Amino acid sequence: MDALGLYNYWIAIVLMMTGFYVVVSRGNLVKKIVGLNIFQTSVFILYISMSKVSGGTAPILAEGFETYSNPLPHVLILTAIVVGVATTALGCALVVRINEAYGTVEEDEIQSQDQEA
Amino acid sequence: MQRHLVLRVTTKLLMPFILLFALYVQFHGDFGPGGGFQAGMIFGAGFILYALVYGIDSAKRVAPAGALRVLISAGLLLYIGVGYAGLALGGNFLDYGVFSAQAPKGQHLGIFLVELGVGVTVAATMVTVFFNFAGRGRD
Amino acid sequence: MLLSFLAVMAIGMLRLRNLFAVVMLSGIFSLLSAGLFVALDAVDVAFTEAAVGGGIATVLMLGTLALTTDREKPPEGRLQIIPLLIVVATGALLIFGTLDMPSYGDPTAPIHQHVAPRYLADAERETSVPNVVTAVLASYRGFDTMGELAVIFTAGIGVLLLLGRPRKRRERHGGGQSGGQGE
Amino acid sequence: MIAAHLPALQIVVPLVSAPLCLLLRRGDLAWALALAASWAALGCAALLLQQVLSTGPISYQLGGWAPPWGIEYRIDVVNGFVLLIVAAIGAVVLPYARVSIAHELPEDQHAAFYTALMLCLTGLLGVTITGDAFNLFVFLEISSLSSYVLIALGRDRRALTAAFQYLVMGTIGATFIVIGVGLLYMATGTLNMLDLAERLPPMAESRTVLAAFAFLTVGAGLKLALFPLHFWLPNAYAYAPSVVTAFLAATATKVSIYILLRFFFTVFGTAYSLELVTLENLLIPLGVAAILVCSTVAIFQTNVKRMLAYSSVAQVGYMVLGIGFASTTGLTAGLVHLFNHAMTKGGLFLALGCMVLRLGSVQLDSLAGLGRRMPLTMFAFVVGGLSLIGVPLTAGFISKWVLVQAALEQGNWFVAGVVLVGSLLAIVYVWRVIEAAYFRPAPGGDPAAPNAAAPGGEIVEAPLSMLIPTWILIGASIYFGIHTSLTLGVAERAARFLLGGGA
Repeated sequence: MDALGLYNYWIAIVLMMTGFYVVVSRGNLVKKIVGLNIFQTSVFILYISMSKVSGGTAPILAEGFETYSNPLPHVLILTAIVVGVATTALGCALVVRINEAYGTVEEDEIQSQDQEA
Repeated sequence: MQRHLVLRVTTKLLMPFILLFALYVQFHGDFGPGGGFQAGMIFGAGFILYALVYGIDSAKRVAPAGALRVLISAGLLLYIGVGYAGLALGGNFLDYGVFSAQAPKGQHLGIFLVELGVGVTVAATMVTVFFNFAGRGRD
Repeated sequence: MLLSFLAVMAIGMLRLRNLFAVVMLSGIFSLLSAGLFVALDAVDVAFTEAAVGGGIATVLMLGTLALTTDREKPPEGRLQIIPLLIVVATGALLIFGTLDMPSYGDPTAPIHQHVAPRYLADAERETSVPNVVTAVLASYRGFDTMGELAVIFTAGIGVLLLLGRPRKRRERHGGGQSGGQGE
Repeated sequence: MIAAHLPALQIVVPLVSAPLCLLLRRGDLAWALALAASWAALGCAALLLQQVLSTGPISYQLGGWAPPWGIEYRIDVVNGFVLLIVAAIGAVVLPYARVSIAHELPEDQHAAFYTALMLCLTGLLGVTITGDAFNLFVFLEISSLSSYVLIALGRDRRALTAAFQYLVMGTIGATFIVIGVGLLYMATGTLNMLDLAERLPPMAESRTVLAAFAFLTVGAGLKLALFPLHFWLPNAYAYAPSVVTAFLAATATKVSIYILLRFFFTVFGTAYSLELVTLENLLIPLGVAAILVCSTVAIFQTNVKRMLAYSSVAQVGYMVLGIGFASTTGLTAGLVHLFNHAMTKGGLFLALGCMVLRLGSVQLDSLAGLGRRMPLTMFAFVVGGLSLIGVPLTAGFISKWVLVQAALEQGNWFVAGVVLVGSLLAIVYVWRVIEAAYFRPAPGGDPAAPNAAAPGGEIVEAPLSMLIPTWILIGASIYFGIHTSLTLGVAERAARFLLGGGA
C-alpha cells in the first residue's frame, strides 16, 4: 500500500474538488453547470482508475490476451456519462429560460430581483 | 453559414461518411468499441452539422418535430418491448435467452435490438434538444 | 502527465471569466479525460466521453452562451470561506477513504475478484458477444441501460417542455422586466 | 404467470406508459392512459405487499441473470410498504391532475406533462424496489430529472430558479451517492445490496467503507432535505404546479428516507451504523433542529404553500428522530410517520391546489373569508391541519404518540418535549390559515387578487374531480388515526425486520 499506488486516485479527487468548488462558490449559472461537469467527469476518472489491472488490456475478448481490465466500472460509467449529459441538457435549458425571465444568469442579481418583486 | 460554398460542399461530401460511420458503430458494437449510445451521438452530431451549414429550416424539413417525437418514444418503446417479449416467451423481464432455442443466439439478438432502441432514442433526442435550443435564437 | 494537464484545465476554468473560453476548456478537459480512459483500457467509455463531453455537451453549452451572455460578472473581492471549507472537508474525507484502498492496478484487489471474473470468463459463451462491455451493458445489466435510456428520454421531454414553446407566451411575470439580450 | 412477474410489472407498466403518453399527443388521452397505469401500479403494489406479508421477501432476477451478476429486485416488508405509499399517492393524484393541470398549463404541454409525471413515478418506484446499489442511482436520476422539469413548469418565474437550484443540489447529492457506491464497490467488488451486506462486516474497520458511509449519508441527506441541507426544498415546493407539489411532497422525500434506511440497516447493518459510527449522535440533534427551526420559520411565511413546505422539512425531522432512536419503537414511529405524513401533507397540498384553481394564489391575505366560499376545501384543510398538529383521532397523533413512547423508552425527556413543542408550533401556523379563512371577512370584489379566474369575484367550490382525491387523502389521515392495525402493524413488522439483522 504505497503512496504511489494511490496517486491516481488523489489527482482524481483534487479534480473532483475543483469542480465541486466551482459549483458551490460561483454565482454564474453557466459556470455552475461547467463545475458540475468537471465534478462528474472526475468521478468517472476515479471509477475507471479502479478498473485498471496492471498489464491488462481493454475488455474485448480476443486471441492472445490473458488479462483484461475490469469491465463493470466501464459499464457503470457509460451509464453515468449519459445521465450526466442529460443533466447538462436540462440545466442549460433552465439557464436559457432563467435568462429570458430575468435578463441575467448571475445568482445574486436574480435574488435581488426576486426580493423587489 | 448558409452561403459558404466550401462548407456546403464539404458537408455534403462528409455526410454519407458520418452516417455510415454511425451505422458501423451501431452494428459493430458487439465486436469492437461502440454501441447504440455512441452511434446515436454520432448520428445526432452529423445531423447537427447539416443543420448548422444548411440552416435549421431545411434540417427541420428532413426531420420534422413530430417525427422526432415519435422516434424518441419509439426507441424507448423498442427497448421496453424487447423486455416484454422476454416475459411473453416465458422468461423474466429483459431475458433475451428465450428468443432462440440456443440461449447465446437469443442473447445476441436481444442485445442487437436493445442497442438499436438506444441508438434511435439518443439520436432523436440529440436532434430535438439541438432544434429547441437553436429555435430560441436572438431574432 | 495527462492528469496534470487536466488539473491545469480545471484551475483555468475556475479562474477564467470569459465563459466562452471556460466552455472550450471544459470541452478539452473532456477530450483529455477521454484520452486518459484509453490509457486505462476503457475504450468504450473513452469513445462516449469524447462524443458527449467534447461534442454534445460543448455544443449545448455554446448554444446556451449564445442565448445568454459570455461574460461572467467579476466576483466580489472576498475569498469565499464556507464553500472552501466544505470542499476541503469533502476532499479530505475522500483522501482518508483512499488510504485503505488497494493500490492502483493491483490485480488482487477485491474489485477484480468477486463479480467481474465471471463476465470475462463466461460473457462470450453466454451471449456470443466478444465485447464484454457491450455484453454487460446490454444483457447482464440491461435493466440499468433501460433506465439510462429513460433518463435520456426524460431530458428530451424536459427540453421539449421548457424550450418547446415560443417565448412570447412565457412572459408571465409582469412582462417588462425580462428585457434579456434577445429582444 | 403474472403474479411471478409482478416486481417487474410494478416498474415497467408506468414506464411504458410514459412514451405512449407522448405519442398520444392529446392531453386527455394521455391523462387517461397515465391514470390507468397508475392504478395498475397501485394494484401491483398492493398485491406485492400482501405476498410479502404472507410469504416473506420476494426476489426477482431481471434478465434472468442471478445476482450479483445481474440486477435483482428485492421486495421485503419495508420497501413493500413504501411502494404502496408511493403508488397510492400516484393513483390518487392523477384523477386530480386533469382539471388542475388544464388550468395551470397550456394545452399543448399536457401530454408531455403526463409523460414527465409518469417518469417521475417510475423513478420513485424503481428506487424503492431495487436491490442493486447502482440501479438505485439510475432510477433516482429518472425521478430527479423529471421532477426538475415538473417544478420548472410552475407559473411563477421563481419556479425556474427553484428548479435550477434543485438541479444543482440534486446532482451533487446524486454524485455523492455515486461516489459512495463506487467506494463500496471498490472495497467489496459487488453492487448487490444483500451481497454487500454479507461482505461488509469483516471490513468494518476499513476507512474506505467509512468514507462510503459518509458520502451516502450526505448524498441521501441532500435528497431528503435533511435539516441543514434543505435549502432547495421550500422554493421548489412553493412554485411548482399544485399537483406536482402534492405528489413530490408526499413521495420524493419519503423515498429518500427509505434510501437512508436501506443503506443504514440493510447494507451497512445495524451493528455498523449504530455501534461503530454512532449515528444517533448525529441524527437526533439534526432532527431536533429541523423540528424547531423549520416549524418556527413556517410561522412567518405568508405564502401557505411555502409554509407547508417548511413544515415538511420539520416533519422529515420527526422521521429522522425515529430512525435515530434505532429501537423497534423508534423505527416504527419513523415508518408510520412516513405513511401518515404522506397522506396528510398530500391532502393538504391538494386542498391548496383547489384554492389555487379558484383564487390563483395562496397568499394568506387572499384566503380571507374562504371558509364560507369553499367550505369543503377549507374544511379538508382544517382536518389535515389537525393531523399535522397531531390531535388525537388523527393519523398525525398516532405517529407522534409512538415517537414520544420511543423517546421515553430511552428516558430522553428532552426529545419528547421537543416533539410537543413542535406540535405547539404547528398549531400556530395552522391557526394562522384558519384564522384568515374563517374569521376574516371576505373582501368584496377584491382588486388585490391577482387572478381573473373567478370573474365577478364569485368564488365557488372546486370541482368534484379535485375534491374527491383531496378528501380521500384527508379521509385516510383520519381513518388511519382510528384504525391503526394496518399502518402500525406493518410498520412494526418492517421495523423489526430492519433491526433483525437486515437480511
